[in-house]
Amino acid sequence: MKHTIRQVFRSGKFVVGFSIFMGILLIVTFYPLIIRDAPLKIIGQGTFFAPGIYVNVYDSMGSPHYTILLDDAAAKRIADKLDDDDRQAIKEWLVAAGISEDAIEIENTESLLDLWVNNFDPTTRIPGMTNADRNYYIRLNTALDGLLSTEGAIVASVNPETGALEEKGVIRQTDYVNVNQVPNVRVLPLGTDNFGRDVLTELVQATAVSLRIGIVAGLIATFIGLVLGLVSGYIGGLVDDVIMFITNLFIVIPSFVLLILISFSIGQEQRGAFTIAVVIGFTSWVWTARAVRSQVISLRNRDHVNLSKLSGHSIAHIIAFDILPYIASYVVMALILQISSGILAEAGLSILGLGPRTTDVPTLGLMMNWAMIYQAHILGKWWAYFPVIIVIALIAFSMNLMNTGLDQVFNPALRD
Amino acid sequence: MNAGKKPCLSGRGVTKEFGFGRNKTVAVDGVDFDFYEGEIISIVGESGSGKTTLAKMLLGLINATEGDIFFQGKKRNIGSHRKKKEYWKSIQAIFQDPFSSYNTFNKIDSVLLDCIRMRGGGRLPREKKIELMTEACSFVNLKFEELTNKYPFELSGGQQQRLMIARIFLLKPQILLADEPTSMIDACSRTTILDTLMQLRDEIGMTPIFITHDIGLAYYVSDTVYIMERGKFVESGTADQVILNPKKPYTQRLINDVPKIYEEWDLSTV
Amino acid sequence: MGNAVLEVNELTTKYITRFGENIYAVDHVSLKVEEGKSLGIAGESGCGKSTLALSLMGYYFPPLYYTSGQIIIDGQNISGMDPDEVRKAILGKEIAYIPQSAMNALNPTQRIINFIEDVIEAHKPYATKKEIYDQAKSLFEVLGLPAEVLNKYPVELSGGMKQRTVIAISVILSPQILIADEPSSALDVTSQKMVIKMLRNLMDSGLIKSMIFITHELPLLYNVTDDIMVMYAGQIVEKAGAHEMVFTPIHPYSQGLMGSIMVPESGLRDKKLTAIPGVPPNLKNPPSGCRFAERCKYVMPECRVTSIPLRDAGGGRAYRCILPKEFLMEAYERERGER
Amino acid sequence: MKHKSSLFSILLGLLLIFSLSLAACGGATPTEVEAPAESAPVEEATAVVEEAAPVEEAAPTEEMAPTDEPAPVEEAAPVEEAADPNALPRNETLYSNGQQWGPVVGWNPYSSNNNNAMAIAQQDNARVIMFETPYLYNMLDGQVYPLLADGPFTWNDERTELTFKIKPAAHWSDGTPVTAEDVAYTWATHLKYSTPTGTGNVDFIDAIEAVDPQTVVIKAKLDENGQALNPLIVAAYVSSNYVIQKAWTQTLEERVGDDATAFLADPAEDVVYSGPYHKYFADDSKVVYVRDDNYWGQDASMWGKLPVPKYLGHVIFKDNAAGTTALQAGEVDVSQQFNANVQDLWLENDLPISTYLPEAPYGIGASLPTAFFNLDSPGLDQVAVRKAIAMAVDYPTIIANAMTDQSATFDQVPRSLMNPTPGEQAMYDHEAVADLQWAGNDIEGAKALLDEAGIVDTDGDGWREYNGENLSYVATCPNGWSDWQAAIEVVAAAGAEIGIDITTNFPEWSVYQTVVTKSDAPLPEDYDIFMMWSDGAGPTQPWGRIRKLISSEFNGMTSNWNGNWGQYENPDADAIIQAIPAETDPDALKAMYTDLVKIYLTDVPSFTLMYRPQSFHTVNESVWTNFPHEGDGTNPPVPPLNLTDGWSIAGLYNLELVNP
Repeated sequence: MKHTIRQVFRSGKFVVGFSIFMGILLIVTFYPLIIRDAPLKIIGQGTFFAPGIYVNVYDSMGSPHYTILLDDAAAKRIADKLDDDDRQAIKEWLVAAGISEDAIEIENTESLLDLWVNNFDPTTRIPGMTNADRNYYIRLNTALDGLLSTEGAIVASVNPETGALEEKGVIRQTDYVNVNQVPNVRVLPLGTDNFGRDVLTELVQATAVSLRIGIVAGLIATFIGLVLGLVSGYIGGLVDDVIMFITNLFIVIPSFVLLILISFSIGQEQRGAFTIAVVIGFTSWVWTARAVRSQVISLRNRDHVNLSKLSGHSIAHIIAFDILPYIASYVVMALILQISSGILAEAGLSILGLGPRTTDVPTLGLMMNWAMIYQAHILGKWWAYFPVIIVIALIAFSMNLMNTGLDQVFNPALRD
Repeated sequence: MNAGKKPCLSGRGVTKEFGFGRNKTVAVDGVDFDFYEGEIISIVGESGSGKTTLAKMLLGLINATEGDIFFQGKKRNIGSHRKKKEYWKSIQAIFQDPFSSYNTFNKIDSVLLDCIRMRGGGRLPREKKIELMTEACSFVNLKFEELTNKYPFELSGGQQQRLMIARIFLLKPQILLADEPTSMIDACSRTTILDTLMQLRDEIGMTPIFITHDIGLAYYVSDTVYIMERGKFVESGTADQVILNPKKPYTQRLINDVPKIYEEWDLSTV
Repeated sequence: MGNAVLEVNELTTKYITRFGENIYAVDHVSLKVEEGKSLGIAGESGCGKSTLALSLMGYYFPPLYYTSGQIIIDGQNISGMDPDEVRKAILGKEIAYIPQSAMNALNPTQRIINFIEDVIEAHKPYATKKEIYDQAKSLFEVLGLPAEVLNKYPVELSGGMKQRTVIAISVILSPQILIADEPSSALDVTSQKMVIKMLRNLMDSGLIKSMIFITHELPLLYNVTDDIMVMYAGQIVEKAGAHEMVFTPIHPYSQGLMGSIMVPESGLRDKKLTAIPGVPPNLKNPPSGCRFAERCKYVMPECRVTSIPLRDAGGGRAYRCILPKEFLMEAYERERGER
Repeated sequence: MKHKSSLFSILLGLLLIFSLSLAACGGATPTEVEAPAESAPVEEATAVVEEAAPVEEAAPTEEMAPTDEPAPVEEAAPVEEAADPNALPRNETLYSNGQQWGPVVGWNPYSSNNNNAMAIAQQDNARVIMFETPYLYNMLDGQVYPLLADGPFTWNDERTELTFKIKPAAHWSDGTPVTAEDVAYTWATHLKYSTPTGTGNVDFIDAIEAVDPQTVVIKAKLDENGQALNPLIVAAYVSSNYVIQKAWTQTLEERVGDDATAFLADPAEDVVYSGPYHKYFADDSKVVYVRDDNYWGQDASMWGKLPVPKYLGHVIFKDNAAGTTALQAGEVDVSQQFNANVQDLWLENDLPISTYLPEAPYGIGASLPTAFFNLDSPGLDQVAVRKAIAMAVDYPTIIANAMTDQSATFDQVPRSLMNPTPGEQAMYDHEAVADLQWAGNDIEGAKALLDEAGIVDTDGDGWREYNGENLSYVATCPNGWSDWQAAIEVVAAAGAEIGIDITTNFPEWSVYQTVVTKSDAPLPEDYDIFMMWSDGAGPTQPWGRIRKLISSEFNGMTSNWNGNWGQYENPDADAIIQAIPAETDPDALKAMYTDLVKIYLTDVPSFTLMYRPQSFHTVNESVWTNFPHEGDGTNPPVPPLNLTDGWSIAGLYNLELVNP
């Protein structure tokens, strides 16, 4: 046993796969201990906030202000509001409004803005201008308002007695706050999803749930497959015929179709993550059963089994000690494959909307499902679905690496 | 020649069929035989002749489709697991491929301890068991101290096959079925195995039955030779009779096709 | 002395394992095969017979590496040649090789004639299908194989027929020398005999000039080859004419081998079989002295220290032992004695 | 989402039909119905000039020579152009999506099983590209405008008979004039074959008669006092139901031999229509309509010109995502589906895409998706519990996350029974109910309310008890209706904040609908709080919507597709609802509606979670422009309804090419 384990860990592929898998497991275990937020808590009002560091604006005003004089601050401010396309658009509008093209200096921000402020009128109807363009110019006009002003912004609050605004302070353009001094800063490394939840926290729990689903499904499928395969293969005869008949029935009906039918008929109310895992397990044992059976059939005529019989051992003893150890490595590999295919099956089901009950627990598939419903993939909100794909791929990849690694160890024909 | 001796294993019309209907094949086709105590018997046949199937029936690993097998004059009864266990105290086997004959997950000690248990020595003190195992190993020229805690696959083929004989030494059966015991063994070790087997025979007085395709070996070791073709015994008799003066065309051809060294090998008869 | 078709001088090749250990599976082997002669190589499994066969072709692929020595075929030294070059210029044309599992290596989806087309087209690109078929048919006739085999698939042939077909395909380009590695061990006795007959036929008809036959079945070797070499642990321990080797082996190892021959002939039952205890040494770490020392019943202290050269025994014979041949031969005679 | 949209539209139709069939009685004249025939004078002037242009473009190759005279060209029997429906000239085609989700079954305007959402939809905003109604409803100002009718309709003094005339210019596609007899025969046929239109109106309309070829009289059913049972529904008939040709109807009857089933199942490939477009091509990927250049509406008495696009293409997509992608690519001009985060299309993707309003909520809300309370659930029979839950819910999050801001907030449009259109908002007194309003997310207020009512947590487990039992509810909505699911999650989250345990449950729609619409028994477990819809905009609104939200008349129905699914009962509300249709005095009406809003905000039988547009309206202006948008200068304003429904069809006459 020790020897086998040592051999297994000598396989590079296995070690890489195992490290990835253990890495995922570690993150899944320790992340919730460090970040103690409820993964399904809606924290964002609005959908798909981009990844980043969110600094509370109110608190930043209350934090100590520091004056930092940076030459390019104003330039950056202007560039952010007025890029080259905007300048070109302003020129087009001005030309259409009858300003001579020569008078427009597109690079000279001051003169350009001057012309714009003096001439722009949102009610002007320019032939051929679409509503979308008109809305754009209005937005641009709003954004440009006071762009070149060097005055600070005034912070005021309402006097409860007079109802008038009273100046509380001025935020100058050179004012900075230290993020560390702002009491409310929220880091959203992967932004938020359509519900306004922190994607990273959700992803970690979803991974944990999906792994649990995969492991439960894999254990069930492997256990059923192993028992049926052993019984069918070793006892043979009528028992074999009956079991193989059932197995063949399951093969003819593609398991995913079966899975869909069962999940659909269970109904949303009963579909917890565990139920889904059980359903996946009960529909995916077929190949394990067949493979185990054929292995057992070839084993049961082996001389060591005959010798064991001649030594007076019982059937149970022979199955347990002379057959099972020989297929154990195979069963372990099958288990690994079943776990990863269980995770994929859950994802597939959830994407079809047949996964676990929607918002009890997050799963990788459900995250994909919601991202798709809210069209994250079309709107380019990559953080809502891409990390999920990566995690699914990593799990499947690590499982497969472990599997091929084991295969190399247990199957001498593949050793190099 | 066999007068006065009693048969330890006999068969009447022993038949084994596999499959049903069109797929039916007859592996062993109604053979009759009497294997006498103390003799060395060889069953010679080419691959597919049914000799291994017959061996398995003799061992009770598979049941005959038809016919009866008599053990020590009585019809053999191995209906229950207990009866089988009893039967296997009297008849044991050595298989062709030593590399697949052992459970690779069991240590050599456990292989030998199984035999001691089989002989009712399960409750012996540990020292006694070790003594028995050491004795068995030294009989086949192995050192138990070196083997203990090792796995069979760590031994060479010849050593594994000798360990198999050590097993027989411990079990002391009346009959030993040796199914191609040397075909996977190097030429040099082959002699050792045969010698050890013969020595064991003298020691415990068992009846060896060789199942082999090697006519040379059969001729060399056995008293009585059975030639098997397509599930039937086509010729039997003493080794000299059958091999030096074959009567049946099949036997003649078989012997003719084996390369010779003392005489000219007639290649024209193919 | 005839023309040497193949001459091998001090050839050494090695395997490099995954852990970087060198295994010298062929250690300073010299041999010579003359035109019209066949050489047999005998030995237990693991003694380097098959590696020698591979090494003789000059066709090296990891983990097998060429180390030193010469292989001269038809006057051309092919040792150390690029494997690609060897495949194009040597294999099939100069040397034909039939590996142990050759008959099971046939692609089951191709007809026999397709294999022959492949072989011929590689060397004669302009041959038409008809020409190839005719050539193949005449060859098959010479070798006593039915021509209809050409249009069959491998699965339609029996084991013996398949093996004979493989041999026929491999000699279609009339190679100088045929190396057959256990060509008949997986067959029943009758098919085995047919394969042997065919090999003899090949030699007799001059289709091949010479042959190296590798097997552990000594009676076969005795019936096929002119000379026999016994290999032990990567080295040649004895060379002799076939008859001499079988009946009067000199080296203790050869004696062990020959003494264990079992044939259904009256001559046998009187003889005692000889046995050699123990196992061959591990070549990762071979003994510094005589490699057979551990198993030898005549072993002396110096055997374990100095390496033993191959000694000439006269009459074309040579053996690797420090004891005199007379002593060894007499001891063998006595040992076999009466049963 | 797709699932939802299609079901939504089908069910909305069903709902309407049932509501019409069960409308309460009433009397007297409803709100005065103006019918301003004057379209904007500016447009009239340009109409003549523009007229010729589309005709020329329509047939650039095959027409003889472009002529400046508009009418005669059409008469010269338009050669059926064999334009490939898969390669229509792009700048003559207006593409839309989001109405049709599967292949068209038929073209029979009597049938409700055509699956022909682009051509046949008789409802509050009837779809009028192929078949036409006498009047067009405009959801923006709540008025109806004549189409086939000539001038406004008139009531007699008793409000029992409604009279209108047919425009002399109106003619069918076969050239015969549209007559009053067609209107009368259409109604007779609806009755004869018990179509949904027939069964829905038979309780309120006594007869429709042709006084002369131009004049139609609709006689209302009367109650025992000789008053019309419900003048509102009678008046709504003229803007929600098509006029179908008598001659063709008779042809069809002959063909099917008076068999009612066959009559309604006939695909009517030969149907005669009066509208500006007719079928051109239909398969499972798209439906295309081609303009009838003989359309009567180019007469100066109606539009004075033809609608601008020669082809109307409606692309059938697999799901919303496919539709959004096509919209982004400019393959669709008008998208009538929910596009999450629609503002990203122009803010981030810089696409020439716009909505009716430039900023959130981007469109005009018309219906009120509502969470109903099961008033039989222990604890939910207490107003304090209901109101506390409604107060605690974080509506801004629902609107921001579930609707991606495509709904007005309750700060912008305070909670009432009205939809956010200005017409409806003006119908109740905002000040009078201001004290009853709640803004949501008021955790402290909700807690105080419960504490005051004595519903507190006595055993310290964190959940409040009522009658010794924890307040524990299940909030339910159909699975796959993503915005509702997201909303109901927020409702559940609010419960935990105020010590009420609310979990969510999402059954399949098939299960959900049978449970919710069964109003003759108490609702089962797991349906303590559940979501359903309300009516949108239409000529009977807001009365019809209010009735369906709170009237007890639906309680006890085995299959209730109308509303009040929580089975609320309030005699005061019932009385006001019954009185409104007969009321004509605007001040009295306003007082009545204000009372209803008061009752609603006091009793909280249900609470609206968001506003939802009648239909989503997102346009890509890469080919066409001048779509309806806020402040587009149209008078009356053109509503954002895909340019096919009710008055929004006026938008088709205003379209311009971006690159002519």
